[in-house]
Amino acid sequence: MAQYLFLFFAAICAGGAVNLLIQRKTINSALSLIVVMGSLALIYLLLGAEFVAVIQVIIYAGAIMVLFVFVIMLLNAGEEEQAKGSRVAKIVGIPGLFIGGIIGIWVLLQHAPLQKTMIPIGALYGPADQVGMMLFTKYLLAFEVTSVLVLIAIMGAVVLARRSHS
Amino acid sequence: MSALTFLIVAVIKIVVTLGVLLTVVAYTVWLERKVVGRMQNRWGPSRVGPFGLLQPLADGIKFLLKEDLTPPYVEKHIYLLAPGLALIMALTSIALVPIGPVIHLFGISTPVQITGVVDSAGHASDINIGILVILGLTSLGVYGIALAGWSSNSKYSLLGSLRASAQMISYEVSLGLSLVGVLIMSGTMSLNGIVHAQLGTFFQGTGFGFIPRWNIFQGQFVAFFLYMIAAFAETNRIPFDMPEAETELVAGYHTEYSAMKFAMFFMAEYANMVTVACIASVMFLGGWSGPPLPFLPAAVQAFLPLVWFSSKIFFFLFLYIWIRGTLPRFRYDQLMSFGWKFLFPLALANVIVTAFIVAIRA
Amino acid sequence: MTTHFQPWLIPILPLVGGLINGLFGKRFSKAAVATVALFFTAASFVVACGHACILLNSGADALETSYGTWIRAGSFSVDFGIYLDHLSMIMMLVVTGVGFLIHVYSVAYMEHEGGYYRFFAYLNFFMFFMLTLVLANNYLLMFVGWEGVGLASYLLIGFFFLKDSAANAGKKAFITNRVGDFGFLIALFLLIQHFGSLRYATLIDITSHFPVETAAGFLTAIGLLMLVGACGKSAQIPLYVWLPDAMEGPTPVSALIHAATMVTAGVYMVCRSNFIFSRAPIALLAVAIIGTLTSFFAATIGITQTDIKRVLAYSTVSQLGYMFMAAGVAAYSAAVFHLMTHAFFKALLFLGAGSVIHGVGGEQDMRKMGGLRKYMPWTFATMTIATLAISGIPPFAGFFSKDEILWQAFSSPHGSKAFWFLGLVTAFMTSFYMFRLLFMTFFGEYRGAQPEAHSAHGSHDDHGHDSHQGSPHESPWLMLGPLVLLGVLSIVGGWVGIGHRFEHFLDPVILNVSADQNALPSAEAAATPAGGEQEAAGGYTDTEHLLMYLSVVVALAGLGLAYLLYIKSPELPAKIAAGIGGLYKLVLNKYWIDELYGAVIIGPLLAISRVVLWQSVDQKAIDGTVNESAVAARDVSQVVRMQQSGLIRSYAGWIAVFAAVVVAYMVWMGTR
Amino acid sequence: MIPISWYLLLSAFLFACGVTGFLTKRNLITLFMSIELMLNGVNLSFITFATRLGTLDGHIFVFFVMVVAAAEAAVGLAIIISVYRTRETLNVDRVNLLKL
Repeated sequence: MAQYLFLFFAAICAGGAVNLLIQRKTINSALSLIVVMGSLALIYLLLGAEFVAVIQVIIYAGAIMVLFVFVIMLLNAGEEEQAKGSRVAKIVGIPGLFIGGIIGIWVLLQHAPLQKTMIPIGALYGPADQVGMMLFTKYLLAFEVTSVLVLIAIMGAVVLARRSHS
Repeated sequence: MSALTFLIVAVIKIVVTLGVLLTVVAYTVWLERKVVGRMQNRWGPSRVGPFGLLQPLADGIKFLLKEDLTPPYVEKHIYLLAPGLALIMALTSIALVPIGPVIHLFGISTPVQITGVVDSAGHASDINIGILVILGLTSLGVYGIALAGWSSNSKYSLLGSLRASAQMISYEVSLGLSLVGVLIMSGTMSLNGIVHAQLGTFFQGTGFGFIPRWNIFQGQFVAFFLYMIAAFAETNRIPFDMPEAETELVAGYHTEYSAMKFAMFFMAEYANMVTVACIASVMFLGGWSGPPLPFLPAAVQAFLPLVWFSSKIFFFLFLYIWIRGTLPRFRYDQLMSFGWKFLFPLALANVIVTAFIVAIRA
Repeated sequence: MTTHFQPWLIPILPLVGGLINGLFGKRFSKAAVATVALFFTAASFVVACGHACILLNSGADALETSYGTWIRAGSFSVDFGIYLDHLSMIMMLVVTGVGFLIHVYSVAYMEHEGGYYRFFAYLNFFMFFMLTLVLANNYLLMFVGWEGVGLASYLLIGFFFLKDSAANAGKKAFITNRVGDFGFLIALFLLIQHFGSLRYATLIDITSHFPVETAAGFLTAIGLLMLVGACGKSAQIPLYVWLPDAMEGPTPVSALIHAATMVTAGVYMVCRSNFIFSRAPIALLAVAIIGTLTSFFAATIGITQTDIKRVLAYSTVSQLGYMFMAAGVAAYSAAVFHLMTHAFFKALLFLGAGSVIHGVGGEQDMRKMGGLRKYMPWTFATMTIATLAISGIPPFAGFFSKDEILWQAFSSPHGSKAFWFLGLVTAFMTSFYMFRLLFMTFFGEYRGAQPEAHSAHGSHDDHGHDSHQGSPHESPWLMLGPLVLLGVLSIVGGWVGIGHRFEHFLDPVILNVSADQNALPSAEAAATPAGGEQEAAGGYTDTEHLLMYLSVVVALAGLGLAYLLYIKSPELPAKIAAGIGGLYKLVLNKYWIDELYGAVIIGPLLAISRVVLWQSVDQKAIDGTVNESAVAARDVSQVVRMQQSGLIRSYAGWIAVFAAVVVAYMVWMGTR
Repeated sequence: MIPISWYLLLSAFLFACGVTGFLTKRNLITLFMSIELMLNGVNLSFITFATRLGTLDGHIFVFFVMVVAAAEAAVGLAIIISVYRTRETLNVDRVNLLKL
């Protein structure tokens, strides 16, 4: 059961990722990315990380991607004009990608412990309260720093996006 | 219970709830037209059936039968996708709302809540991050509108959806923050748990024993008003209906839509209203709980929760309509500055204060 | 310590005034600026008097308080501390008192100058630093004040900084002082090295266990180095050259800083360090010699000068020489006594001169004055008093202190007839050139420029008296007031010294060393028994009487000679000058000392800096390195920058490739 | 029961897709989305290992990654907007003034 669920969502996920690459229209890429994120959230649920799953939906799908879509709409970024890809990319990139992928798969599949360790379904590893507890005790400093970072980001965004009235 | 019965029960619950929800949606439209009509010294719908009670039906038929035209130069797929997205997101949220306590029918006991189950001890339990899930769904609801506006390739729609997405993103923040207070007080994110946290009454034994321990009475009234305002903005209702400001942008994001697709947006909007009403009543007014009425017979007692719940929903819907009949529309910049400079700080303050109080109590 | 004992107020008050004026003075009216400056100075004076009383009533030798640690390094630590004993008390009273009077004077004197607030801010800062110097309880804090007054004097000398001569004079003073300060600093380092502390009290009791150094030891070294510092600050040979030029500053500044207070810092320092000097006879001798020579030497120059302020400057140098002589013969209290009286009458002289300059509209050349007696009677009267005082004619202040010094030089165990004789000659010359000044300025008839030809106007001491051109005039009362007060002081100021009373006044400071046997007895300690047996005779021995009369006679002789040359037959001086042409030229040009220094020290220094430091080291070595490295960097980047295509994706490609390489490596390492 | 390597494969795949997208696409926004894709791939492996090790640190990391991604998106998109204003294009190959 769980395998099938996983494979199902993983397929959606991978499909979305690939679609992101092949789509020419930015908006479609964005939508497929949303799909990827949604299915990832479900995979997180399979992994028992419910909190992260929901956060994934709220922040990634709900906020970041909305921002993307918003900008796409704002700039009306339609077709991406197709230029001939640089030769280097074709010569080095594609084979490199293949080799890398093969190596990766090979390693992951050959690595016995990875194969053996199974992850049960249903057990909740990431209840919100525990995550919050850690966030505010062990990782408090990082948390605060991040909040400062966000503040700076907000200000930076405002400054950058504001039309410069001389 | 066996997986099969579980499945059956779930399906039944889904069907019933959805049916009820859609009916409520339909009749909310009727109610709105009626009430606003009265407020404006008109009769409102009165031709079709007694008091125009059949009006929604007629509307539905009309929508179905009208020509469903797709303008040229639209982004076809997205244009088709958008309304469905909007409606689905709107309807899904209801699945998490605890409508009533555990009921026992034909030897099967289950809470009146689609995502609710009964644990071994016979208590109702549900997703323990339900409220977050709802927030996630509402945040996804933006796409419907945004894509609709963009895909229909018309300046009015685009403007409408731009406004809509900006507005919804902005007010989502305050919305979420206004709920944090409640979450802190009840210490759980499961809607069911929140409702249970609000059972019982204050001043046991005194003359005021009837006052229920609703969060709104526990100092969350600020949060309550914040939530209501933000929710109005989320649902693009007056006075926040920029996205479909008919006086400026013909009909905003759904200008290019017609027939059933338009109906879907329409339903989505009202479904959202209902969802908001549900969440408001669950978070602040104790959901299906209410002041005890011991003098009633047991048979009636069994139905009290549903009565309470539905009456609260009705109250909120009426509030929606009432305000629509009362308030003018914001200007866009006013809307933004209000959201960011007033609601947001206030929500933050509320969170902080609540946290302090709870911390001190503990 | 009672709560009334708040000595820190004394220096801080002027600082506050200075800060207020310095920061906001630009917006104030002149009246406001003056008020602020005067108020804080007066306040400081009052507080000082109060603390003097506290000290005298307490009967303690010294009151010391610390306001927290300033520097701590290992065992060595320095406090913000105040050390109030009779010595610092006198200094503090002189500084605040005379300072206050001069402030009052300046209010009128500087009225027509630009940068009014600047002037008073500087003056107040000077007061602050001077008081820090005087009241410090350790050498380092004293050094702070020491440098501070140096700075203040630099700023005030160069007050008319638009005038090259003023700016240069300021620089000269500053740099010359650096030489002295260098010596002083090394002395401080030696102190730290040998005693591990700079606190007076500590040093006093540590040194009390040291025997007197008959041969040169480190105490001697310290003493000599301190002497170098003192020479710089107090304009002694060979570092006196800056003082005459310092007259470029406004006259009140010359009065306050370059006559009454700052230049006496050196004397103060020597007296303060008596516990060292009294164990280093060689250093002491050096002090005496330098002092005597300076006083004699400066006096000779003073005779020939015609610029009124320069005459006074040289007489200052000479009087300082006196004080050093006194200190050098271990007659510290005599030195301080003379310091005090000198502060009175020299300040008076400068202020008088200022008043004169003010009166004749900026003229400083005495040959262009004369006959001012009728125009400015008050100035004349006060100047006369001062002149009598400085010439050492009884019963004026100078007589007592000077006579004291001469007597000590004659009788003290460290003294010698030579000192006494040179001192006497100096006294003669002093009275001569002082009366010369007096006669040239106030007697005869006015030789100044006429109204229409006011050429020299404002050339020296930038003085805008455009209000009243023409005939000389008396100065306003705001200026005369201080003159009169100082006049009174320079009459009575010396009477405290009748019958060796003053010597013993400083005993607490001096005796605490001479008390222990292994130190040299200070002059007073030696003199006391001598005076003791003769108390009946007014505390003076016969020899002393003899010397006393002698000095008076000498002074009168100087007066007479001046009268002869400048009243009776004014043509004589030119004749004499012609007669002894070479010598006269030599003296007139101040022995060409400045030129000598210029040739021997400054010239080579400049040459070295230009050729070696600037042209070879700086331009070739340093700039060369920088430029070359820059060039190298450019050449390298010429090649490397080809990589920078501006295409993000190519960069990303490189990153990806190398990341892939790293991953592949790690995988490889991991799988084998 | 799902072998952990499946998750890791998926995450690797997502990451690879992100890289490829970044290298091949020309539209600034798409590049940006590719980066997000990479981040998601990383997140997945974080969560996987967190679950496998039974600790929550992985979740925390994901949390931070998300926050940073949000900040990055805000600033990045603002930059994109201003780039578009000045250069009238979103093609990265046209935005190549910063060279030589």
